[in-house]
Amino acid sequence: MAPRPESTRPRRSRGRGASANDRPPSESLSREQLLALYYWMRLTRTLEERLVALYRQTKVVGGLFRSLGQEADSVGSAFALERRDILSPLIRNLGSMLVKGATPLEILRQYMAKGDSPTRGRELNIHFGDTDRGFIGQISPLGDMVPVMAGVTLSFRMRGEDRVGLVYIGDGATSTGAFHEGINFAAVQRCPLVVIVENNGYAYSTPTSRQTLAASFVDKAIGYGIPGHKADGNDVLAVYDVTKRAVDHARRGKGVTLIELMTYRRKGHAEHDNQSYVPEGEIERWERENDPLTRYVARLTGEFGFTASDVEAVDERAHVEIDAATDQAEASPPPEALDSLIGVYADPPAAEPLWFREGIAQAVTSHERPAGWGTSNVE
Amino acid sequence: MAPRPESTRPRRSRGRGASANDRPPSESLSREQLLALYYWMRLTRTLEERLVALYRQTKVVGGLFRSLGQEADSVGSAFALERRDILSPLIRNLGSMLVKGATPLEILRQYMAKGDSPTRGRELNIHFGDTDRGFIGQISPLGDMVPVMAGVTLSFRMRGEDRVGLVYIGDGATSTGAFHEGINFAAVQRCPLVVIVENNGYAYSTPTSRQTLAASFVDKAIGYGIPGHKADGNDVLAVYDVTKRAVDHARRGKGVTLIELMTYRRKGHAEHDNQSYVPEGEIERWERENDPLTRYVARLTGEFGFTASDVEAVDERAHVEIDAATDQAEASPPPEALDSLIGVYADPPAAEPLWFREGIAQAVTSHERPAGWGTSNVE
Amino acid sequence: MSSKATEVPTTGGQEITYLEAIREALFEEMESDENVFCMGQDIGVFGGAFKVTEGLQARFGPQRVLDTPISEIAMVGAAAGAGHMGMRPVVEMQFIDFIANAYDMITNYVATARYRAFLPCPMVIRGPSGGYVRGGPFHSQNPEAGFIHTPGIKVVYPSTAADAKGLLKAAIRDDDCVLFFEHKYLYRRIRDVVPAGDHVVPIGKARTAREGTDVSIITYAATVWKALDAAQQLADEDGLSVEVIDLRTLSPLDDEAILATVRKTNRVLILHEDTRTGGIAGEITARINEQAFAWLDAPVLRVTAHDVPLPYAPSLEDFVLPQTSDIVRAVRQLAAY
Amino acid sequence: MSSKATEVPTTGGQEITYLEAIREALFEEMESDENVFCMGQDIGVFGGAFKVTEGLQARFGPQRVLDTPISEIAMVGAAAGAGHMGMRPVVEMQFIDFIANAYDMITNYVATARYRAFLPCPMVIRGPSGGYVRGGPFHSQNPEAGFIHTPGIKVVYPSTAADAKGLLKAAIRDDDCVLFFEHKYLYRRIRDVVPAGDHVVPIGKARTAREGTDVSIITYAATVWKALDAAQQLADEDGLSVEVIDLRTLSPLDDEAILATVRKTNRVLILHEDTRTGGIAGEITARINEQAFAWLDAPVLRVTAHDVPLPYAPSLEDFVLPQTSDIVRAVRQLAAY
Ligand SMILES: Cc1ncc(C[n+]2csc(CCOP(=O)(O)OP(=O)(O)O)c2C)c(N)n1
Ligand SMILES: Cc1ncc(C[n+]2csc(CCOP(=O)(O)OP(=O)(O)O)c2C)c(N)n1
Ligand SMILES: [Mg+2]
Ligand SMILES: [Mg+2]
Repeated sequence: MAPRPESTRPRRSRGRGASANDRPPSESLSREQLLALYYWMRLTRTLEERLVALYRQTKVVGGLFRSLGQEADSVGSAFALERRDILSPLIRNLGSMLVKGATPLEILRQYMAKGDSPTRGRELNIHFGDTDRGFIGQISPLGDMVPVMAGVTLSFRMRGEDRVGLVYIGDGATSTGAFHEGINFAAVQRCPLVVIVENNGYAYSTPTSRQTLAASFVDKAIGYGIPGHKADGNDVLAVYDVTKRAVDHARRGKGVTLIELMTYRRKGHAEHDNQSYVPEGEIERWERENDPLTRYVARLTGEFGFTASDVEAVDERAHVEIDAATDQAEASPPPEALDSLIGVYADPPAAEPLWFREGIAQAVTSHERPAGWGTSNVE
Repeated sequence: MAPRPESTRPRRSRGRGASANDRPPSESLSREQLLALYYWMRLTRTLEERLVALYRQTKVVGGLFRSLGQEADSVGSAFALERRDILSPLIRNLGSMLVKGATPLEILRQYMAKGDSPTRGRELNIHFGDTDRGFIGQISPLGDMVPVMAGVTLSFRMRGEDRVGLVYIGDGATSTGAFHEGINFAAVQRCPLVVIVENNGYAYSTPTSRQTLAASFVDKAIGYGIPGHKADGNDVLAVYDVTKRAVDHARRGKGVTLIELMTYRRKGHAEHDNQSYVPEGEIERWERENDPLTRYVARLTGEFGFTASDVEAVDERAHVEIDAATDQAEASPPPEALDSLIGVYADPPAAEPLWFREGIAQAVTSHERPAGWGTSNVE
Repeated sequence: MSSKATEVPTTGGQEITYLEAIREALFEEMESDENVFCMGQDIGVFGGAFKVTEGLQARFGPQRVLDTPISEIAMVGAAAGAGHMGMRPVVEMQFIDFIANAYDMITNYVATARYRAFLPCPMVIRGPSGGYVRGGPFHSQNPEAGFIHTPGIKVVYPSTAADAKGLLKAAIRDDDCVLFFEHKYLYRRIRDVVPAGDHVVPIGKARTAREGTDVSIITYAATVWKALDAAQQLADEDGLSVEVIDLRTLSPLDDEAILATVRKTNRVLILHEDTRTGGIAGEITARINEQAFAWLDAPVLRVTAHDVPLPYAPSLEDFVLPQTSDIVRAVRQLAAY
Repeated sequence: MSSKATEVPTTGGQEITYLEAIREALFEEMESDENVFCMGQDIGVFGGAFKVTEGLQARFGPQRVLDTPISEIAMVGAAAGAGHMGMRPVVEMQFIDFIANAYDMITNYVATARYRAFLPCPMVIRGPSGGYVRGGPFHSQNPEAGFIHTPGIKVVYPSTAADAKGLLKAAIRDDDCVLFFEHKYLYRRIRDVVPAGDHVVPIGKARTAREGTDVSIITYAATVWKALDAAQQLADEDGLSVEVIDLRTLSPLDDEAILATVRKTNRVLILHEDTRTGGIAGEITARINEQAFAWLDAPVLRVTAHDVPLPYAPSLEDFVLPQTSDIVRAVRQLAAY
């Protein structure tokens, strides 16, 4: 496991003239941490590539959602949190979850709807969480996690805990009432919350120009009376810097910050989407000129003095880990049918099987199964 | 009936140097129109005073909501519309409705839940509308009229009609998801809509400082990519000017404008509210220094050269009209019980009385009535 | 404000109103568990639109009695988030009608949190409900049917002061989300003796409001009182012995109590103030059919509101809502079947 | 995209899928009435998440096939406003589950507009509904129970291609708001012959999907097909004659058709995919009790989903949802009663 932010060791001594506040926080990252950022991005990409292979083998149940080209946004922002902090990821924040301690094995089991997956087969893809490790799983209705994270961080404030929350929102999801109510509530209650708008150009097929007339999502900050910052979402260190400052701001009791990260969704909304609505050459240009991994590797091997083989070692490590996790996940069993009745309430602890299921075993083994998936684009 | 904007006759010739766009639209108002503005404000206030009297006589069913001190905001803004335009009033926009053609008689019958009231006793107070005269009644859930008016004005745009919509929203109601979704939708669809935030300092007992951290509601405009303007809501001509410009902008196909009108709610949320939460002296200061009628009378008799008896004639006329309307409204019958079953759907046109009501007449005449109102603060 | 306001005394053994009972429950639970806090519109200094929370902020401070923006989605979502972290929020809807704005957050987020994510939502959403008060279509609603349909949510609707206190305390201590509907017609009209001490009424248990042997009326909330009036009239005028069951909890339903009264009287009237189609009476009828069909000597009948939005004028509201005379007529029909 | 996309041909007399039938209805109504327009997320160039609206924007332009922000409240509210002005908007929910976000706007604004303000809302809200597709808790819902409870709203849920087309055309022409639920499991699995010409199926009329004399199954949407499978199995294995009623419209319910089948078979099973408690089966049971109790030779029974959020893994989803084997077992029980 790569070092986490807790084990910060300053990479270089402070510049004499600049005050601590002016200098980008990333300048204090250790060499291990610099490499860790790359590791998490690579692990994200390798894991998603493996998921594509499994999807093609029809081993994934339901849709597959990629964050290709957005890995820096997830990884850089989550890396700015302490372990005790809590984030709420979206469908393209696989990288954030890995940084926060989710394992590839969990992700693989989730996508394959296994009985020992984190939700025991109850929920889709990366919809899961663990408050101990500090992430709370999203639900599909967009925007809802903003009010929820307002409440999570309200509890931090009420209890005087030194903890911060981070919630992501897509460019598209900023149009929901839940986003608006949640960020306004958090702002006026001075909750220690960072809200990151991930502007990846599209909401499904809808370009941002049909989502809002605002020139920038960061322009929404002033309407909530909070600071707003915009950053290059494909520069992992820029993401880390802007997030870290907002996290520190929240931790100092200064309340909510809105961050807009500029990035690009290089894959379709989900794997089935052929992106026919994307102007020609747009995807290729982003791939060629603005891949977050390529860009970061250049800095690692350039200004930070890592060697190509340092980088390759990380790639190799990611591959080995994903291979091992895949083998383990594939061997996992499906959930037991009766588990479906457990835990809707704390009390009663389980629902009763309905009367027409008296011969339960038989009902389950002889049930019909759909001939194929009715939809390939569930999200 | 006082002259409406349609009958505009320029009050003075255009200043030589200034272009038409720079000069406040109010400079083009005729003397009749200048006096009409006062008439509508006075009519509003006199009607509300009459309602207070009726409320004390327990002739009003339910709560009573005042716009005392906010009359300029309603009247000045509604006056900027043409007859074919549509506005959606809130509980404190009695003045807007009067300008748009609602009559005191209708208002009185509504408040007394009469059978010949505009809603035949189905809805409360000023919750009614008439698309022919160009106003649509609100419902209680705050914020909902913003999406509705987005749709009304979307239809204007789709059909190429030369019509504009105006919707009000309270400082408090800006916190609703419906407001956010509606204004964003209207903005991005370039609907010919003017959105007026009436900042009267309070939402029920909640001061704006606990509603939002924003310094100004007009700061929300940039987040929707639309122009925003702030004006003195207690200066009826300033209100007219800022609204007229936004209306013209919308009529030219330029889309949505957000306007913030600064005003003050001098009465409680409803008549029962004792305003215990208001800092001492605040109400009195506004009454003394910033009453919209007093201020306007000073301008009428000052720079506009009307006489005190011109003004008194308007006051007298308002009184006479309200007296007549009151007599008529008090004589109105309550609704017929069976009317309650008519018109939920176009088809079927009426619901059947339930079987246990076979002896309908008897059921209705022998029904129990509550000993008193369970709540005095319904809204 | 009354001088009582800042004290919020706990009575016990005394006669208090339904509204005071609710306030006492809030007060006692906030006293005994620092994780309990309240949020809502105007609940702080102002004490809420109906003054239910009057005095609470003075006692517990603005951190624990929190005035929110007009944001029902955010209030419910924030309560869920705080609940995940171990708090026990109590959210006030200024009128329960506005719970509709949070329907997604309640049914999709809150109701599923434990099941899909093993996250607790120990929270209460409470507010003034119901009609008979000339509130019109948006200040008179009974939203229970929209929620008993949602697994993961509990629904409670008391009719007496004692139950209001005891059920609210149980709701606050429950580890799941409880919708607590308060009938505003009863707020100041009903007063009864609330047992002293830590009076908790278990969720999921109905109450026999009046014993009887000829016909059963199953109901809850304000219409319990109408059923009792009708039962008395039927006893006086017809010599009929009518049993009145006050459900108290609507989700989960107390099947045992329902079946017991069916087996006892063999004739059942279900009474609710909510509109007819899709109201909870249908669900109860189905359960009786499935589990006690052989005990029925007559069809299960319903007395409910008419299927229209609730109008405002007294003559209209009275016609639309169920009245005692309707209950009398329906029971007579059942008894004669 | 298929070449068909930009044409949206109207067939008639041919076998087409349930999904194509919906697209045809939209196409034909937009052709014949310029006030009809569509709005929704990604319905334009992309043709919608399920491609229901594919080709419509190419045919009618972006003014009449409008991509909206992710704003269900605004979509529904704007449709109501446009409806007041004489337009006939058709709103697509990307998945019907997100209709929960517009619950206030639908139940409070739209449903009451005609009654309280004499304002028409001639609009349709449509979207992919239902389970059996491994969609998990937020892409599989059947939200009908939350809306049949609301006076002022109509609810339609077809099971065949012919009905999908005919009912959608009726819904678009209706002068009130119609919720049009499309079962996504049926989109591409069901194909049947749709009558040529202007095929309109009246709202409020059920359909006898299979005639029978021993037991009635009352159902709708995807479970119609399971009921038909079960009926065949029961005929083959038990010699039972099972009648299957496809409700088609859930609000208003076709009481006549329901009572007719009760009087015919005297034994009724109500089947729905929705969760059990508070589902529409309760309402139907109550109506049968009230209007045809004397005709019942057995209790009205229900086969439904279990009362849990719908889980995602195949083994869990299959257990929670009703299956043909459940129906067979329940009908046998009824027949033997
Ligand atoms: C309330 C709601 N409406 C619609 C959807 C369907 N939906 C799922 S993802 C999506 C697009 C989201 O776009 P964005 O917020 O920009 O996130 P991105 O996928 O680009 O990361 C839509 C419309 C939803 N999940 N929730
Ligand atoms: C969605 C919703 N929540 C709560 C209420 C209860 N309520 C009615 S008026 C009001 C205050 C409104 O304040 P504001 O918007 O500032 O308008 P003002 O009364 O000051 O004109 C509240 C909270 C409501 N009507 N709708
Ligand atoms: Mg996006
Ligand atoms: Mg205000």
